[in-house]
Amino acid sequence: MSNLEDLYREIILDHYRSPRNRGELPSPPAHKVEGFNPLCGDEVTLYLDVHDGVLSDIKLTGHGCSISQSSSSLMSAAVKGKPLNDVNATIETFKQLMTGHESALTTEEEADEEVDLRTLGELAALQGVVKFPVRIKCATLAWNALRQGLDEIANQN
Amino acid sequence: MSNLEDLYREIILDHYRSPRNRGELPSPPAHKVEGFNPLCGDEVTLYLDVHDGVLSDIKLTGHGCSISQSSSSLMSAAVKGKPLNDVNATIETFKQLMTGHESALTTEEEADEEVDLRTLGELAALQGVVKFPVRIKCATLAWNALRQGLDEIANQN
Amino acid sequence: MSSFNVRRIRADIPLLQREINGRKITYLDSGASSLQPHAVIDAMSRYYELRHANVHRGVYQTANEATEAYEGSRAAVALFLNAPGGADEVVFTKNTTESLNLIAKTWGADHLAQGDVVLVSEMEHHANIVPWFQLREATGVEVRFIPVGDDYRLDLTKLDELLDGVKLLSVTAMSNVLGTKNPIAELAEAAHRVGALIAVDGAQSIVHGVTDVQELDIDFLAFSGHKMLGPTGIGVLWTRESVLDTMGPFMGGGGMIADVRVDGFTPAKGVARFEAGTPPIAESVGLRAAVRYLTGLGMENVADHDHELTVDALTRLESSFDGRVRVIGPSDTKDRGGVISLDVEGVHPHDVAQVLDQFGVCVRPGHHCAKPLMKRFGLAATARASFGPYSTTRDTDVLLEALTSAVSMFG
Amino acid sequence: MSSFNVRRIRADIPLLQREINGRKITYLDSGASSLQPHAVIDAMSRYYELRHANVHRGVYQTANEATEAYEGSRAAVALFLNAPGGADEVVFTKNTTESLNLIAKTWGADHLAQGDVVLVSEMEHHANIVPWFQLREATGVEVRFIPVGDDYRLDLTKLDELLDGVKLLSVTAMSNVLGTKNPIAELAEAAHRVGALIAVDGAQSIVHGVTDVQELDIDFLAFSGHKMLGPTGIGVLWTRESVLDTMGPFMGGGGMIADVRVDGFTPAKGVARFEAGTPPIAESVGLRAAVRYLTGLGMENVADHDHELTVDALTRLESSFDGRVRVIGPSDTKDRGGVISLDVEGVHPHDVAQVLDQFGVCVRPGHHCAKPLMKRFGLAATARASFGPYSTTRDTDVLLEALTSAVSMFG
Ligand SMILES: Cc1ncc(COP(=O)(O)O)c(C=O)c1O
Ligand SMILES: Cc1ncc(COP(=O)(O)O)c(C=O)c1O
Repeated sequence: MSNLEDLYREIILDHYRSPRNRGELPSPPAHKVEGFNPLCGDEVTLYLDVHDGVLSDIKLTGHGCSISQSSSSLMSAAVKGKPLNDVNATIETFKQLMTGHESALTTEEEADEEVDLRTLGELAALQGVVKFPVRIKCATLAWNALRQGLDEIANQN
Repeated sequence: MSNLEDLYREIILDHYRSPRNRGELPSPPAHKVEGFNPLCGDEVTLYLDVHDGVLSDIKLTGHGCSISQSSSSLMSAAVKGKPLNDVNATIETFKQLMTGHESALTTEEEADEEVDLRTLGELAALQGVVKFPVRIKCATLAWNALRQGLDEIANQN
Repeated sequence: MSSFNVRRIRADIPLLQREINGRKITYLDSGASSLQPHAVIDAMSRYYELRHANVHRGVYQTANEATEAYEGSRAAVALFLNAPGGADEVVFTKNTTESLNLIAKTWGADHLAQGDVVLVSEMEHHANIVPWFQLREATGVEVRFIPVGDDYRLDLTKLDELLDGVKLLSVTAMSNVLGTKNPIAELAEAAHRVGALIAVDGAQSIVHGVTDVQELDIDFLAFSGHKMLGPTGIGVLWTRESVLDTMGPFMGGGGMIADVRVDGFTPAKGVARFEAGTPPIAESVGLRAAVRYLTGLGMENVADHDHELTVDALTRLESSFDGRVRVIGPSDTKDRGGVISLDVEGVHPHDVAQVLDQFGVCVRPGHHCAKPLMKRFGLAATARASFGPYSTTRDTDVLLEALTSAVSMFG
Repeated sequence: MSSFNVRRIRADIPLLQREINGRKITYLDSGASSLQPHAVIDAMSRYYELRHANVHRGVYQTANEATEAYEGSRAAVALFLNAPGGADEVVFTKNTTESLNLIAKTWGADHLAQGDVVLVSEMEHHANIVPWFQLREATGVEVRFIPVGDDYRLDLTKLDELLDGVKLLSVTAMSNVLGTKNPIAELAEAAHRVGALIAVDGAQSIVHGVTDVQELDIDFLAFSGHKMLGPTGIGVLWTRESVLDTMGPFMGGGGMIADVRVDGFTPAKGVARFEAGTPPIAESVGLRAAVRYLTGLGMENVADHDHELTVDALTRLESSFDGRVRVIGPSDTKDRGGVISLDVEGVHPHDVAQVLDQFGVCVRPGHHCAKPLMKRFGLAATARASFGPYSTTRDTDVLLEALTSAVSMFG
């Protein structure tokens, strides 16, 4: 049962049961962006406040499995109040953590790139997801929405 | 090579090389009917003269393999000048000869019904075709056209 | 149940011998796709090894054998369905979905126009909804839904009203989410009374009981090989011959034509008209082997077995978990098949399925391609366990054990 | 030709061990369908035995494995074609015919209107003619034909005129009747010059040489598994991603939607949009094994081998039979593949094939689903011999021996 415990680490169950930064922000001024996984119906809505190059506030609503919900909660905790550069770096690092497997689908031979887990903090708890390929989409749902939201904000300016 | 000689009996090759009743009849009054095998492109056109319940004349044109061409030639020789009752009986007997195999496709268990070959005369030479299922369509092409033509004539009256 | 012996069936299915996470597999996802017995797998291998060739246009021996194999499969399917017109009514497609699309895109496009109504139900699989929506976009037909009641069955109280203007009733014989079996013969009669035709989605029902198209008096039946112990890559559309003759061609290409000239083409007659290109030949051989296998078991026996498993599982699910595990489907087991959708309080279906996997239990989480139905019951997803002819109460034992673990893990 | 060893290839193909009418089979019908090596057959059996499940929506282990197998096949095909966008450009269909219909019925229906021209050639298979005729009926597009010259090659002298108004050029890379290989890269350039897209029917070419969609600079490519040592029941449509994104959905059903409500649906993004229902999963595994097998042989080696066989056969056919056996196809062996259509004086192709069968020789008589081409040359049918990677000059020996018998029998 070790794989399963690796997936459902205590920290993940904790974020699932008590999600952080849950709620809405008035929009506008906050930027609202939605993520949706058609295969399983998981949904997440993000509200992003960006001021002076800083993601000053983030709130989210949505429903879905423990992985998608805890990942969005963990994400919000990791990026809230951070400069956009750091946020972008975190998104990239997280995606790299998750794509070890996805790219294996494309070219079997390609070696997994190593991700420096120390930079991830609590997010590293999601590492176990990589062993469950179908759940990667759950874990990345909120992150893709965040990426999209930040891009939309950048394009507005 | 016995199967092949069974298929290409001398009488068949003879009718292929020297087809009987080849040509056209003025239509009207003759009834014209076409047969076509889309799978192999074989074609036959029949011209039928029916008077007082007798198939008084038949002519045919067309092109195709030795089986379809000899079968139409043999058919014309067998039915020309015959009362329609006899013609119908010959069509039925011939079809029975040919369907031994076709019906096996539908219900594997069904036993072949025996056909009295003596009533067929020269037509019995086509018996070897049954062992070559794909060629049955060649052999029956002209016969189906004849059946259709006689039905059309009957419906006109 | 003389010929029905689950132990023997299980021994026939190689995948059931597999271990997952250290436990023998507990396969409860037959609603998504069934497992295949050796007889089916080996029939296809033997076909490739001994007699593969393209069909219909060859005269050499293996081409004949391949053609006979393919057409023989058609005849076997016709017999299995008791098709009145025999093999001439059986069209091979890729899957149920293509079969239903074929109805919409040929018969539907030819016979329906703005103002005509296609009546489906709220419990349909997307395969029996989206093609009609596409037809609506193309022609302006109305797509109307028979509601599903709180008892998880079709609400037919207003059927007469619902049938007003209907030209086609297209409905599933058994829900892939609820397990509900619909009264097809009764619906066929009602449809015919107003001059409508009836199409039946038999994807689930085909392997859960006897399907006799004459007894049901239906006009179309769609199903897939892979849900009835057969292979992927093949489906069936059965159509009453008198209806089939009124349908225009579907895909264009080889095999479906009588003639092609530079200025146009003439479609072929009969089922060939709907089978453009090289058909699923090996798959038809596998499907025939599956039909033979199921016929050997006896579809009445298969249905009885399914019923016993369902009654047992529903009873045990109800008496366990203190109400934390809710069954989304009829509790009345009459006209109800072995598809059991679960809603576990506080545990998302994906997580249920994930925990169950650790016990080697295969169930499917999701909307099961029935989003309108999900919405009707305010659910985003369920975790669905579904039985096949090879399932046993032992499978239910493991399911319950694993569910207990899931409930406590997220408790 | 280090890795190319015909003896070894032949040993891999179970059907080549078969006897027909007392003689080892001489399979010369690869143009209709190829034979499968053990590696392909066994890959599918192993799939069913070990990891079959429905794809995409499961979380349990075998569902993951099946999904990875299916998506892995997509990636393998993309690599085989050197697809610039990788697996996201590979749609699995039922066969070449469905792939070409998909282009016509989605891209064609969305982008073409009355007055637009689809340019095909006179040597096309019906699969690349009828879908365009169907589109013509639906939208009024013009279907124009590139003529074929007396040298059995496309007559491109008036290409500029022919391209006037053309929005899509859809052409075969290799004729299944003549063996002619068309200058696809040149045609692609010409099409793009006038702002048209180019679709390529690769049904024959895919197994006769290297196919690099980037080097050819084409927009669509269609082919079938069963003609490239793979299984029946699967085909491929490769489409440039930027084009694919502009194409509406095809069949409606599960898997191809993002959302379904009672009032409408939203199609999914990417290749999923074109794959409604349960896809050919086992078949994709077989196709991947075929791709791996062919890659192991090296497609350049396969092409060289085919060329040698063709040169040898054409030379020997010409010097035998005193002109009674005519080859319908280019005598110039540059850009010419191993498909050899024969017209035997005084002997109908059906009879030729029948006599050859007695020698265990498998050739195909008929119009080969290319009636406009047949008409162009005033023929109703030919007897066609076609090579595969496993063919040898010994096959040609037996072909000539059997032809001699046919000629004398009807002489
Ligand atoms: C050139 C060409 N195009 C298309 C096809 C159709 O392929 P399929 O029957 O696999 O759809 C064939 C095969 O006969 C072919 O040779
Ligand atoms: C009721 C029902 N209809 C249609 C389908 C679609 O079947 P397929 O995916 O084989 O086309 C399914 C299978 O998921 C089903 O359960």
